[in-house]
Amino acid sequence: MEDLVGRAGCVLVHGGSESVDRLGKELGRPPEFYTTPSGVVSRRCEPAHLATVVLALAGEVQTSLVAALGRRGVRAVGLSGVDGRLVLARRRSNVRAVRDGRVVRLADDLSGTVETVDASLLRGLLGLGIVPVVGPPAVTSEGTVVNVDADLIAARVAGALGAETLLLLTNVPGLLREPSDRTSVVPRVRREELPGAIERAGGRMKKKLHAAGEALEAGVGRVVIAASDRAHPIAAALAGDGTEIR
Amino acid sequence: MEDLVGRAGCVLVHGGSESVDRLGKELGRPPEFYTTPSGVVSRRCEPAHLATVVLALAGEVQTSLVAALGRRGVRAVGLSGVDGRLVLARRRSNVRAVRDGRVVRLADDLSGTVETVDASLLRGLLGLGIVPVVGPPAVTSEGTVVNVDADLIAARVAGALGAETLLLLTNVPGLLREPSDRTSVVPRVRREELPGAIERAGGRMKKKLHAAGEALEAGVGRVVIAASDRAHPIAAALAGDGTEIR
Amino acid sequence: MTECPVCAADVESKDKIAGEVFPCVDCGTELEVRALEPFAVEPAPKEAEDWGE
Amino acid sequence: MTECPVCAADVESKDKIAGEVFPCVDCGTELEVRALEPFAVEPAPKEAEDWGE
Repeated sequence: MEDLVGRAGCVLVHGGSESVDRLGKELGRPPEFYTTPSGVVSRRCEPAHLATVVLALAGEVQTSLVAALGRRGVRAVGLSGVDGRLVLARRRSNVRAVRDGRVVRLADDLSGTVETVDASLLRGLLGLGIVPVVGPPAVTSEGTVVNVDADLIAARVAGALGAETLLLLTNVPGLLREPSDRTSVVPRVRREELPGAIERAGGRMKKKLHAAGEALEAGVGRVVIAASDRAHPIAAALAGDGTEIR
Repeated sequence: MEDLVGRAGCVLVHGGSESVDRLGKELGRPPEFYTTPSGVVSRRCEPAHLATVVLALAGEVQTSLVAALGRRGVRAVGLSGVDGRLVLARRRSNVRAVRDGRVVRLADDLSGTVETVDASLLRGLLGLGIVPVVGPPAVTSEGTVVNVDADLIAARVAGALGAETLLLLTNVPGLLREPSDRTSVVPRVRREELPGAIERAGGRMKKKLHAAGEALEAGVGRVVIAASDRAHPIAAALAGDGTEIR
Repeated sequence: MTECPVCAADVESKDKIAGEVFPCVDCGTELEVRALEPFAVEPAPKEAEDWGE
Repeated sequence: MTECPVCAADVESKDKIAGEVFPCVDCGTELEVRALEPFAVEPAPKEAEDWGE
């Protein structure tokens, strides 16, 4: 958090699935998972889960992040993708799961994919010297609130602002050659090597690499995947201490 | 909600105690009330209740208001008083209650009174053609998140922006001469009559009249207390269909 | 029992589950169970399967 | 038992409850029970009572 103090032109994008899951349990509706026909395991996003996402991210996580930044003299404003229609998404209408050996379509699913980010609102706030703190959910063109992946929001925000660098800070020091060995960080992935890396990666890392690709495609200069749990994660990541993708 | 379409220079301030109470029950922590030594009944605001307020207002109510406005083509952005330190408050340190016939101080209470509103953020958003949707909580100068009365936020926001009119829309058609008779609306309360009206009023109306006084004191032209549950509540209230205070 | 909305062939409801996606035995169109009582099917959306969230 | 922090008079803990605000029997200063075990009091804040939320 201290790392953001004094840095101009920053946008902080956050997720918060731990908060969502914890609140879901408190509300007696723990997260449900499903497996797609191609074996990807995902969190179910039926209306009750989306309500939990809104409460946890737009409510709890964002307010505490903005308050914590404020205590360090950083003037921040929390925005979900719904605010000012900042993040327009397309609702996934064809989410399928395997249930009792059959393929079913989850017709009530409210997850989406990011389509566009409206940079004008972000530039307006940045112009006022404010750090935008952005998180899910997003909104469709018809005005339906849908949940979207925070890393993809980050990629599109960075692209929309023509950012030089997108930092994806996470609980691992970067793309690991050997997932169980934290010292096996791959220092550099060239853009053309990304599809292979995505293929080999699993879980959250697969999605981060996917987001990195989207960011480069949207014109971002470079993406660094680096550790968040250390003293100055931003400075270290900017210095390339992680996996740099360009 | 339709009434806001096409109106420039509007700020929407909301409360939402029904949502807070409902969510509190869902989370197994229903609201607790206390009576002050002078007999005022209030909602306890210990840390768990404040967390519920943040979830319900900054999360649920604000996101659904902004989404609903977006579906009607009104570009809105939700802000709590914490965002950009929009609403600075002083934490109440001397909240007292009567318990088992004794007077006790509620040392863990996290309620506060509004001190200042920073109009620059609101003007910046209004300048971008955005309708700010503002709600509790607020933040102290030390950065502590505290709960504050939404009507008082509205009064101070109107004052900070030098608003001509503050509309306090509620579930009664105005100040009622006879509380049980909805047709007994007092059409006009002159500023000097306000203290007496506050004295005679009870419950939520006492607080609305109190907020109206704060707004006039902060330089607002007039305040209208009017009904929200009708077709065009804003147009009707602007036309004076309620209790006008100036 | 109902009919395939594309080729009018019979579509069996036996042991189908709600939301199930399956090919019409005649024309192969992907159908989706929209209701069990009464049994109703519609062509399933065609979009490619997306990433999980 | 403890002492009034203002006038050092004895302050009885008998049947006091946590957070209770009461006047010192000697000097009348408003005291507040900050803890029961061990019994500890401090002068209560002086601000005027505020509106409930």
